[in-house]
Amino acid sequence: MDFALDEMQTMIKDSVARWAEKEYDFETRRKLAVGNGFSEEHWRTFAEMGWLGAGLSEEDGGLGGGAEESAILAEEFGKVLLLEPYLPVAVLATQCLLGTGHAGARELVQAIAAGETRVVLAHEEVKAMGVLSHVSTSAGSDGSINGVKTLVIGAPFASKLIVSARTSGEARDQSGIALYLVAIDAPGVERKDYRLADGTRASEISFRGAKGELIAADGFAALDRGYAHALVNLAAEGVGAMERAMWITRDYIKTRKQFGRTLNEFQVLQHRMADMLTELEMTRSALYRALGQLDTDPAKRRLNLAALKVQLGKSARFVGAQAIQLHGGIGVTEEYSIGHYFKRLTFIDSVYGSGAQHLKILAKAIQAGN
Amino acid sequence: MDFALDEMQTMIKDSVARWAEKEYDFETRRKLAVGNGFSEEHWRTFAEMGWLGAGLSEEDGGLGGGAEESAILAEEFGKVLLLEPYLPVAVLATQCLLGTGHAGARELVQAIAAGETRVVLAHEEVKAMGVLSHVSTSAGSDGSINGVKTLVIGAPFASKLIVSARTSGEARDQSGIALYLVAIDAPGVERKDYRLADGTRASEISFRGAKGELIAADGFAALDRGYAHALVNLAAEGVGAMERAMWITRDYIKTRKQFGRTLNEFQVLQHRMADMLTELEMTRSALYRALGQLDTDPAKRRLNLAALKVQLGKSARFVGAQAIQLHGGIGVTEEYSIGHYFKRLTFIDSVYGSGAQHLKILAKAIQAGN
Amino acid sequence: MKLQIDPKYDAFREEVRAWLKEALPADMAARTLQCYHTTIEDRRAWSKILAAKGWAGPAWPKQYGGPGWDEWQVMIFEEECYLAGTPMVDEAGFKLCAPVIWTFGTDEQKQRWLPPLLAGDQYWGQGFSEPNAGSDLASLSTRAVRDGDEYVINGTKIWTTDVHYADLIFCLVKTDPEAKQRGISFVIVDAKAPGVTIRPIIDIGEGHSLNEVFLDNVRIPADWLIGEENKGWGYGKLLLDNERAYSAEIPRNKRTLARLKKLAHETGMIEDEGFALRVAEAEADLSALEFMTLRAMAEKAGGTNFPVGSILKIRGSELLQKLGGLQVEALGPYGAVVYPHGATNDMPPGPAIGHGVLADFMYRRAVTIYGGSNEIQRTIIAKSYLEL
Amino acid sequence: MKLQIDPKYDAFREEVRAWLKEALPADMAARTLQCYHTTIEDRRAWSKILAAKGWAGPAWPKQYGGPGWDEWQVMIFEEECYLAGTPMVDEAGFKLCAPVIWTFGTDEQKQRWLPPLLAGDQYWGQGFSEPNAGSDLASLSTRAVRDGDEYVINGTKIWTTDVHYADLIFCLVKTDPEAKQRGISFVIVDAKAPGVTIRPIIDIGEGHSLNEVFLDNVRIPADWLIGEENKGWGYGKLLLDNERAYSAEIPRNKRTLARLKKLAHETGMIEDEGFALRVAEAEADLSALEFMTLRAMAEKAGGTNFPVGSILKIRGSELLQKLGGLQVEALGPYGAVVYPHGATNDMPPGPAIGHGVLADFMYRRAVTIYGGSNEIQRTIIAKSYLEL
Repeated sequence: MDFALDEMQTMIKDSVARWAEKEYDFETRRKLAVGNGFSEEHWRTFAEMGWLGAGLSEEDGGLGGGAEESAILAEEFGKVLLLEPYLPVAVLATQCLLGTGHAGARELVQAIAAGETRVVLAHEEVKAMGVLSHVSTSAGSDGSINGVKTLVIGAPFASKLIVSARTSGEARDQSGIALYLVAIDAPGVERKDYRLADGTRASEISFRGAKGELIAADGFAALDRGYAHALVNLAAEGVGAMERAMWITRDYIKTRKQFGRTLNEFQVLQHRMADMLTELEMTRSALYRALGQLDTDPAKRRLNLAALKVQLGKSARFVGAQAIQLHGGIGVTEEYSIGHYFKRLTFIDSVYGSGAQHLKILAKAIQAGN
Repeated sequence: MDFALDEMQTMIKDSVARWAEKEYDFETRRKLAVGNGFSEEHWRTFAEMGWLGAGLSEEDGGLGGGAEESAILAEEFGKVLLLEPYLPVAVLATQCLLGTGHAGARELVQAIAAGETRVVLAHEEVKAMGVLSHVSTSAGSDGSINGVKTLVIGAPFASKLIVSARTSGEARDQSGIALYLVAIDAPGVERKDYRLADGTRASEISFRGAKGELIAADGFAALDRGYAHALVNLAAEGVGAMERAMWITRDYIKTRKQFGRTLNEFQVLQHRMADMLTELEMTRSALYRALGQLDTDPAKRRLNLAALKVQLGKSARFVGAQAIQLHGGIGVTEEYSIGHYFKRLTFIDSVYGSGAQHLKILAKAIQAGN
Repeated sequence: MKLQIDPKYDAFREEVRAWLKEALPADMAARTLQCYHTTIEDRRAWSKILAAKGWAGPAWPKQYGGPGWDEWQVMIFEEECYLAGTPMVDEAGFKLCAPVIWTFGTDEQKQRWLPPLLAGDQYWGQGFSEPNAGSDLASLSTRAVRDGDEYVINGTKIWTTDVHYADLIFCLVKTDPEAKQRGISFVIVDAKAPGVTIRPIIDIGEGHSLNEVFLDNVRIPADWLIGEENKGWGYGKLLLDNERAYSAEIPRNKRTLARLKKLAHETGMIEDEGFALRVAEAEADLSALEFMTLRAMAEKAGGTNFPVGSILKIRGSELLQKLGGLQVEALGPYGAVVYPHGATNDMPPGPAIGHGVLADFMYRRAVTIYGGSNEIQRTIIAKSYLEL
Repeated sequence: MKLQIDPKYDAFREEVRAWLKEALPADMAARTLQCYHTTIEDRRAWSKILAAKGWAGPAWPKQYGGPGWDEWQVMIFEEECYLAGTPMVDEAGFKLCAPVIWTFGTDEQKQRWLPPLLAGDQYWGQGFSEPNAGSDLASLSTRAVRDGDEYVINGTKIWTTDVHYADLIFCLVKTDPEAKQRGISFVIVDAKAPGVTIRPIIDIGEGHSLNEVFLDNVRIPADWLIGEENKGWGYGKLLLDNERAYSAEIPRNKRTLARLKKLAHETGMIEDEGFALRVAEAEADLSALEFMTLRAMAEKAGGTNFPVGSILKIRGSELLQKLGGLQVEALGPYGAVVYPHGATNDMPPGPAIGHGVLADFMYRRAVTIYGGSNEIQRTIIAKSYLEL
């Protein structure tokens, strides 16, 4: 085993870090967050630098990397709380598309990697409760889609949607889920955009007889692949955000005085920070584990990812909350950075199936004898 | 409201404390614990002092007190980790007997209070998992009992058993549970005695066609009453044990040196002890609440008691574990007192339905709209 | 021992509840129960309703216009108000400043300030914390210097809740910079006076209740100092001690738990056993805390060093944060959605009852920090009672 | 990056597993899996079996009789041993003392001690801790004074595991009482020498593995001091650093989790969803910790100040305690029953697989204390890496 970055990985990491330092300081980001939450210029840079294809083979229009390269990128993005939908577009939708094996998918992936188009996956439904196979949106035999998708992150900036819709079976069956490519402005597609706590944008989207192009008749495996990649990248983002939040907090308590001493002299706060580092490193370990086994069989992968999400959620909540606590009052203000890390970290626990929901997946497996 | 002890209560508390200090120091108790776990002499004292009837009206052979007086006594007993089965005999069995309303019950209760006989309740079964109404032991129409009861605390020192046995219905129905009085040496009663971690003694008892005297045809309410009183007294014991463990630990860390300082100078240990006190007082509060509402309707009482047991279990485990941790190595030795507090406190979480099982009772009520 | 609340209070609770049902406008209650920060309009309107009923100062002595309730009645009143969804009133003025005025103020001061406060005509803000003091109030640096019939005040106050609505601000200031705690005085400042600048602090819930207040050569009449010069620390402390039984914010916790349950039933999350177990744990916590509050009320006069205020503060604030997190979780995919403060239409999708949940969850990160952080409370417990 | 263990190790794992299946007596495995302290008989018998196979010193260099495995093989071997239920071997001798001897000892010392250790003919005990030192090893007070060709040793060692079975004890002693850490030397003591008194310490699980050792004018030959005088602290530390990747006790945690699951299925407790969720949480913890151990192994040569040993120690020990508690809980009404050590018949009722659970649960309260308490580990993390 080898946990050191190779040359290409180091290059990716350094280039993102350099860009972020120059273009994505806290104030710039904050303006963007209360603005429209997206910069076309940033996205162009992502495309030009090859970052949108960091996790793709060269024939798919990428840099020839894989999940590890993408995760390295995501970790750096996590450090600056990136607002643009790298993860929804360049990971979730992209990997889902590749998972369909559809003839036109590769072309679309190449276009995404080149920054020419943005596609997001419209799959989440209100009643899903973390069950990936939950689809009550239906598709008729004529391919017309009816139903409501929620929390479609990045949709306000997308031109196309991948929509999961049921062609047969019960709401939580794994079979009978078809995937369609639907233009964002197609007739019968109604979008309600909103802002999320971490400054990113999402939409609730109603489909009323909307028509799309069928790209997978039985799409669960593709969804599963998309979410598997999304989860490891989310964890990488989380690791980046936790690490930065930890160091910001460390630096703060080394200067802030109370009762005539700097806060770092208080043993309780020293230990609290030791626990923050510990939580961060537990997640990093779980992340490496899941990354290394991303190509194992789906059942095993699901358990690995569940364990990762459980750890990620727990760590993110703890690190986020303690980062604020150790800052005191200033941590609760919108104008200071640390609260924004808290927001992102809280959201990280809840998205793509919460930590609690993933814990249930593990528990059920144990009950079944795993 | 008034949380101060009245004259009689103060008298009970002081007299038990005086007795314990004189007769129940740690070494004496330790010898008793590895001996037979019971002293007839102590029991005689309990009877003479009226303690076995502390929670009983005068007509029931008691001191004219109630649940509060019994709890005050239990708290003091908890401080010295009493081995003798005060709680199983003078509370659980006694209150269950009173709950039957059976003609002979009062007489028996008087005999118990006078120290003339000891009765324990044989109700727990392996598959009960904290469900009070679980009874798979059966009673035939001729009153012959078949089944196995487990963890019958105090049975090795009892002359009579109250046995719950099902006359109709399914294993967890509340109706169809009859109560019988069975002599400990009756034919068909086979006892296997053992020692528990806290030095107390219990038995697993098999009934093979044993015959008993029917004292309640529908005995669930009596069981419920017995366990309600047992739980508050258990909590009182726990409060006593936690309080003593806390002060022992406090005194220890004020003298023990490490790295040139006494342990109490370390902020982390100061805060740990603050948390120990907090947990203790949370349980004391929950105890007072449950005590004050012991005579409310059974459904409401059950929720109060469930909340109490949840808090008690959590507190007991935390205080016990931290008391050892703050002692370091010596805390893990049999010859030092603190480990024995840990044992008792661990057992307190598990007995009469564990904290986790009681939490489930609360959760189900919330799901049902409470 | 008497471990039950006297049943005579049941009738009082019924009376309060019935009155609230009638007097509290439904739209006002709905807004409060969404749990955004209370708007000034709701606050003003509700204050007037309370004043008209004579219940504006529930804990005030009768002679100053209070209803003459005992502390159990005050507690019941507050609990019912919270559950019904009454807007927050001017807590700083009613609970903190007024008692200082009636206990230590002159008759003239009482006359000047108590009636308009009670009538809902004047609003108060509190200025204790400072940017470099945090939980360490003894190191205040705002100065008040006597100059003839006036004091001249210079300094900065921070975390001053709702001071942007305030007519008057009561502050702790240094009058003797050499002494530490003993050099502090309790003064009233006109919020509109020259030299007072208020800078809003937007919290991470995107709400505005906190402010920074800059005092630049602000002049107050000398008799706007309450009680004796240099004794303000003791006044503040005494009153905070009186309040210690309420540190767990039981009424707010109860309301939050009630809404959590409602929400979780509405979204179906309550059917998740793991989730229900965590709600149950919070409920068990609350029930113990509630009784600890009753113990603290009953033992108030006892004068022990038992640190019940610190325990209540720690556990009450932690519980509030836990309940907030559970609410966010109960919202499922709507948990991270930003519902703008004060907006009434064109809201993002999601159950209306949950619109203020996220903002509140964010804002309440402060509860384990303010009023002496939970770390400081633990030190108090360890030092004062455990003598460590 | 290469985030998978090389598949070539799969074959090795199979080989080990197949051998264990054949070589490990079933009754011995059953006793171990009950998780009482290992008996000396099982320990001796198993040591001989290992020695005959040439696998007694898995991590030993080939030149000293080791099998020549790399560290991944060592880890796999240990994991399989734990899962199969092999008795504990002489860990102090094999893992701690032997490396000091082969790294710093003379050829004569190596000849004297390594072969009999490897052959299972001599047992070792470890004497680091002292009654007044606890986690603060720098303040040792056991003295060794040179007297001609000998050292004379006086002092008390405590928490010396299994020293009542030992032929030899290796100790850290003060040779220069003025210097602090630098005045410490690493010496070997004959456990049967005059002046050595061993007092058993019974742990709260009622087991006997710990002892107190009194050294009263005990004489050792001068060449029973390993390496240089006054350098023993560095030797000890170096070896503990080498071991840091294993601080989470993954093999033991894995075995414990496996038994927990088996037990919970046997008693039916696993059907309780709340219980299953807690087991799942422990499993998630373990899987992260396992990978952190792999990171630590791979990064061993890196020489950073990243405190992975402390993190692994903290979380591994907490996990072991958590799993112990869950096992007790899984036993239901049998969780508090005392099953005497070493008894074989007339046991109290309850599943046989759970007989050692309570004793182990009790004894393992020590894991968050020994080897530098978890509090000390947190301070190390804070100071060394976070520079607080």
